[in-house]
Amino acid sequence: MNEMRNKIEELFKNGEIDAVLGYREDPATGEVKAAVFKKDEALDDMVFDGRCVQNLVNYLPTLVARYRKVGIVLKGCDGRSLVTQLVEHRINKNQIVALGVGCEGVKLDGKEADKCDDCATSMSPIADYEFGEKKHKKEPAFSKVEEIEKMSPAERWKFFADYFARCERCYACRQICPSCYCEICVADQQEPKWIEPSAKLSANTMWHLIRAYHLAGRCADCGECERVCPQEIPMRLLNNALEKAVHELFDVRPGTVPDEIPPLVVLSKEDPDTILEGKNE
Amino acid sequence: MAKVGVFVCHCGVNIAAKVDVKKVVDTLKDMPEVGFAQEYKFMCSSPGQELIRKAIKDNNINRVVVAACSPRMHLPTFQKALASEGLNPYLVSMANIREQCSWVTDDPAEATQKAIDLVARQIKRVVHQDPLDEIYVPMTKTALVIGGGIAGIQAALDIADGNRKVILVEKSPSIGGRMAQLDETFPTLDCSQCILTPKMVEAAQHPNIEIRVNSEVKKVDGYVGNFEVTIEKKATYVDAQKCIGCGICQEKCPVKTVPDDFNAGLNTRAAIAIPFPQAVPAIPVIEADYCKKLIENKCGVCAKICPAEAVVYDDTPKQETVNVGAIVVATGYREMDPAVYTEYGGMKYPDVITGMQFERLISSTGPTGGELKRPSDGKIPKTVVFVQCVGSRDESKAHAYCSGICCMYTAKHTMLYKHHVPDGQAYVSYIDVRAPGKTYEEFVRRAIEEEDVRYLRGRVAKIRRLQNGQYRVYTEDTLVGRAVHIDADMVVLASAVEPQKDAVGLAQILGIACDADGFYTEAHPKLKPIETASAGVFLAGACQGPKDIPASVQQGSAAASKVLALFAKDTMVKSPQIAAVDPTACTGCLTCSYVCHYSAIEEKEFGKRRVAEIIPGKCQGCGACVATCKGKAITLAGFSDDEIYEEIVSCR
Amino acid sequence: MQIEKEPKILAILCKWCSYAGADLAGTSRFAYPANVRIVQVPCSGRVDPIMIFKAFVEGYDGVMVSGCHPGDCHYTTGNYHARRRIAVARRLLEFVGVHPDRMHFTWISAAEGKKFAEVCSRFTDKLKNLSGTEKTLARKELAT
Amino acid sequence: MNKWHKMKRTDLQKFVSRLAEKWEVWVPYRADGKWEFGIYDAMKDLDFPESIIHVSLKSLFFPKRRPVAKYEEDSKWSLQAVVPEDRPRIVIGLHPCDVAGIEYMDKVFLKSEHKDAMYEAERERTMLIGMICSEMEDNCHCTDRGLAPDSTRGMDVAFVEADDHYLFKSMTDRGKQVMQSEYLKEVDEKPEKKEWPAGKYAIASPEEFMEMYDDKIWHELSDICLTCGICTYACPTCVCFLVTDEKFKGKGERVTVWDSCQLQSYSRMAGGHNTRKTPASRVRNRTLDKFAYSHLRYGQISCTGCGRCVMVCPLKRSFPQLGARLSERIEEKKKGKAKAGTRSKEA
Repeated sequence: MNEMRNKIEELFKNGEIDAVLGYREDPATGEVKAAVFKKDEALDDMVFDGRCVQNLVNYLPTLVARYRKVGIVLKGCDGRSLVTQLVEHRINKNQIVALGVGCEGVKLDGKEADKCDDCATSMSPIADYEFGEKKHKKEPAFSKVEEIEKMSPAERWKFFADYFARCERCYACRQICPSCYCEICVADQQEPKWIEPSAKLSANTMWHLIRAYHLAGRCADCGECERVCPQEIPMRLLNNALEKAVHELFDVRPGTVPDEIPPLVVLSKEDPDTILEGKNE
Repeated sequence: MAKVGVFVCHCGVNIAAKVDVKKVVDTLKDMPEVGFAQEYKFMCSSPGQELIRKAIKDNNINRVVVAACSPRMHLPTFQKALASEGLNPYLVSMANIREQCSWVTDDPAEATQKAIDLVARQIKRVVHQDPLDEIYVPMTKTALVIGGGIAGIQAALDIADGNRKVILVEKSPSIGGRMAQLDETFPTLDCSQCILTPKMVEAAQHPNIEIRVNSEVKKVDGYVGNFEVTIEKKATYVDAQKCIGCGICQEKCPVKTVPDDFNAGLNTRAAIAIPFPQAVPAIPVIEADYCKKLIENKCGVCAKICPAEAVVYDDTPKQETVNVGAIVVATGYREMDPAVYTEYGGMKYPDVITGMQFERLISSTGPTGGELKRPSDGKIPKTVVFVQCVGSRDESKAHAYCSGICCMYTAKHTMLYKHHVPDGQAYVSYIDVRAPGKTYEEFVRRAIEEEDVRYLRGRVAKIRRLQNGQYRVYTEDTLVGRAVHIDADMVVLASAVEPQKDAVGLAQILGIACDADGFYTEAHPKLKPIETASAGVFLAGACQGPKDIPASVQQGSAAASKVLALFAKDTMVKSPQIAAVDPTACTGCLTCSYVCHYSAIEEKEFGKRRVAEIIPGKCQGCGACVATCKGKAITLAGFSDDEIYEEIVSCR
Repeated sequence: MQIEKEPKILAILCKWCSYAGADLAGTSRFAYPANVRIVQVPCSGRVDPIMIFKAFVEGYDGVMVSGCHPGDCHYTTGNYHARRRIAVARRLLEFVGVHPDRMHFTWISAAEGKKFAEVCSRFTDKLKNLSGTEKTLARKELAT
Repeated sequence: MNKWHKMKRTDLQKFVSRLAEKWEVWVPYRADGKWEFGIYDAMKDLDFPESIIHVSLKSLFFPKRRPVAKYEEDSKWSLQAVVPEDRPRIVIGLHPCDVAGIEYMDKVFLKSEHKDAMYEAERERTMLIGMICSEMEDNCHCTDRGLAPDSTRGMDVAFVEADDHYLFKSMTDRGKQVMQSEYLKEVDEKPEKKEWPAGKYAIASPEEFMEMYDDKIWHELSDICLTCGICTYACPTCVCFLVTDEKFKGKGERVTVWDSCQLQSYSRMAGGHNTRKTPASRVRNRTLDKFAYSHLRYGQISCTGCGRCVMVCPLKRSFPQLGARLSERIEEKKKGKAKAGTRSKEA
């Protein structure tokens, strides 16, 4: 941590950054929140530990519009998220300094977050500076996805329909996701109405299918959608199912390879036609 | 408000035998969108079309659904009918109740129900169809030909003769290409230079052709009819305007160590040199890596001696942008370096040479003045083995494909050899002899029968150098099933035809595709062998795949005819069914550009944002970008989300 | 809601190959079940999986997509992009409970009229085998 | 003189079952650990949550999806208005802040120029049996908004939990209908009067809020907001809706669906222009709507202090905090301390 603070101070001093996006512990409440640190501001209450759950990448597009150059503290998952954003031209790499921190896993409700189980990179795959330990990447197990896959189609539908029916369509999942940045979300479009605006099972199903599909090959599994869902819909399951799919079908783990063209837009003539077949066929 | 006219065709009995046409009309005339509905025996007939025109006039319908055969058959017919009555032709939709219904459904009740469903869906769809106007793209009637080999020269001459301007860009100091290096050509054995040189000169003197040698294409913007091409001329250190081509500089230059590419590296030449005597233009070029003046600022002899003061040591590369309407790519091929064949000596044996080296060695303009001498000791080789398929048809070492020309040029080589060394013996090691061209097979037979060339079927396993300076070629004769070896004075490897080294780079600049081997991909292997995926970019010669001279010339002429056909119009008419980006909805992620096969998607500024823009001239209307755009900022006219959505949800 | 005895199929076909193949099935009089509804798209690369999702939600029993064979795409690469998208969309649909037999993705050329008719018949048979099982995803009425 | 009535705790279920014979009765239920309102089921145990539930009760009068007309795709596009439900209904267990929200909705839907007939019908058929709060929860700040946890305003019947029993009292004539019950006995006992503490979110006056329209603080405030719509859905006084048509197999409905000014799509016009494209402008709209615009329109601010927005916020930030932070800024400005620029520490 001190190593990182010193480096940030040095970057400020050399004029290499104008602001740093990191985590701050509120001295009054002890809460850890995302924060922007500017030049000449004390870095004493900047922290990095298991409480730093939030993915900061979502704030970057706003910040790079405000500052010339922004440093960002990145966990492994957030780093993957950043990689996906860079390849989609959302942020200009020249405007950011990536500060990768070896992540030991974050805690949600007192226990290690589920997303850390299958974490592909403990260190950001893109980092101008690295701090802390870089651990071996884990091979994905997708155990929760496999549990669902063991069910019958009808059981699976019952499982998800119960959740989908609960959705309020508040779009917190969309708002927090760095990869959900459409100017006009398809869910907000009236003509044609692919996704009806009312919160009912059919429309909610469309929403969750589209949300998951649009993230296929792009979702870096930061888990923010599921964390913020007021209805506790297990959105990571859907994301992970597609993460598993692109891993199995195309040998891609989104966000782990900088500058890699996303698997769903890259031209690949070599895929076998068997990928079009059902798993149970 | 849309008011749809519905016309249901009997198609004689083709539809009416299965589908209760009257019931279809009766059921659908009450749909709220329908303003008029009618049945008729043959909608595609003149009276049938007249019904549509009449309904447009009398019943004020502004959309039309024709329920008949496949739109692939008669959609243009009905589009014309609409247009003739002043209605936009894209406001008609066809329900395919023949191919998709009456012809494939056994039960009449089912067929009728299906027909009702199909027509109803098209009624729902047609309401969402927008009037579209055909796109007119202006045409710049100048062509760019990349590559000054025989294919490029032919294309340039044909276009120029068609009274259009041509810019012919050649990477090397002279046009002529591979053909200029050849001695004689199969199957007629006429002298290559004798037939090529006049064409080179004709190209150089043609008022419509502008030749730019020492130049390369660096960037291509725009689209068919309106390309903007950036051409870079390399630094040659000789002012072509002043040079009189006397060659005295070449003579006096003290550096004589530059490998002579024209002679396939068999000898060396001066650091300032005209590439070969018949070069067009005959202007020397300084090889900067060898020139003493340019390396260490010494010497300077050429500048001192030049009577025209044409040598300029401070020359730099220069870029220029030209506007052209069409591009012919004729960048040719290169001969593979057989160094990977270590079993053949890996090109370390001086007398194991490639086909092109043999060609130069035997040529009267070559390093030996046309006398066939071994590179090692200058002896006349009495036994020569020609090894075919070196690098071709050999997936494990090099290429899976057949290089196409080697069988023929090897036969030619054996004949030329026998003409030079009548008492010599030529052997050919071959896998199959492929001679399918006109009089090609006869040519090969002539080599075997008249010149007594021994053809041995089998692949050479190994070549070893012997103490006596000979080479032992281990091969087999599979026709008699026996391993054989031949002690030869010289071995000629028919090395494979390969794409140019920078072929992929140029493909990216042009937005065309390469196959796995690096040859340029034609738009369709059978029906569009000249066109590429990029409209207005055509292929000629061996850059598209191994080709001999006749085929290259044919393709050059074919490309020219494509260009001339394009240039016959002042503007181009394009289908309006293309994609367009709504910049207010575009996020500028540009992932759409990854899936566009036609490089039709570019960045543009929109307010403070970067957004994607589709170039109408380039877009072919496939819709791959539309399916990629998550925010649905791209619409494909004619196949919009609106239209497809209605077809999906309007199931009954 | 259950898979129907006469299952309704949506077939999204590319204009150049598969739609022409379906036409050829017609001109060759290869009969196939009357439950197939064809939507024409210019290229299988135009197929946005949202169309497939919507089709299931709107109550189709089965959805089929077909384009030109790999290498034969009229637009050269559209079907390669389609293949990846649809493969992923299929995994997603299966994951939320759509029976794998309710989807069929294939390539049919303009010459394969017989194949088109056979694919339709076989797909219908597969769906008939599922009849009576829950038609997952399908909405029942307006308010669901 | 109208007096409080006592009911044994064990009689509550019987009392409600009796009501359910004549009325459609809505009570809170626990499902999957979460409370929501549903039609009374005698087979399920009746219980009341310790605090307000996170779902706003506005949906009982103004549901998230509400068909207002139905049509068929026949030759005439046959269109019919939806006939509102008129079966008498009782909702049991509303808190004073819920009722305050309903009173605010009345102003919007009933007292403005265009009456909402559907809403009116729902209001007319419904008797409100409200539950007075015994204590204030963490997020409660009704006392900051001029309400009290023990206010009975707007209720037809009020009740409160006492030691081992309930106390009921009718507040309106309509409420008297349910007081004739064998389970209710008139007593002299009254609910304990309490002093209620101030909440955590005192705010400045509406006029002062209006002054802040052009302040730079909105960027700071929007930095801590996702601009998702969940707080507006939870808010008892957020009543924005959009009208849309939905169709399926030849039948269609015109429905009103809750909308949220926090969503970017909310203020997008035909043609693409969006008047509130930035998160800051949307956060400003919501904040000022709650604390100032509502006052301009109806003479009262539209925050009831229920604290639901705090409960549902995905980032565990709180909307009232915005109000409080803004008020702080107003104070700073007043004291001349305010400097140019923002004090953005929180991203």
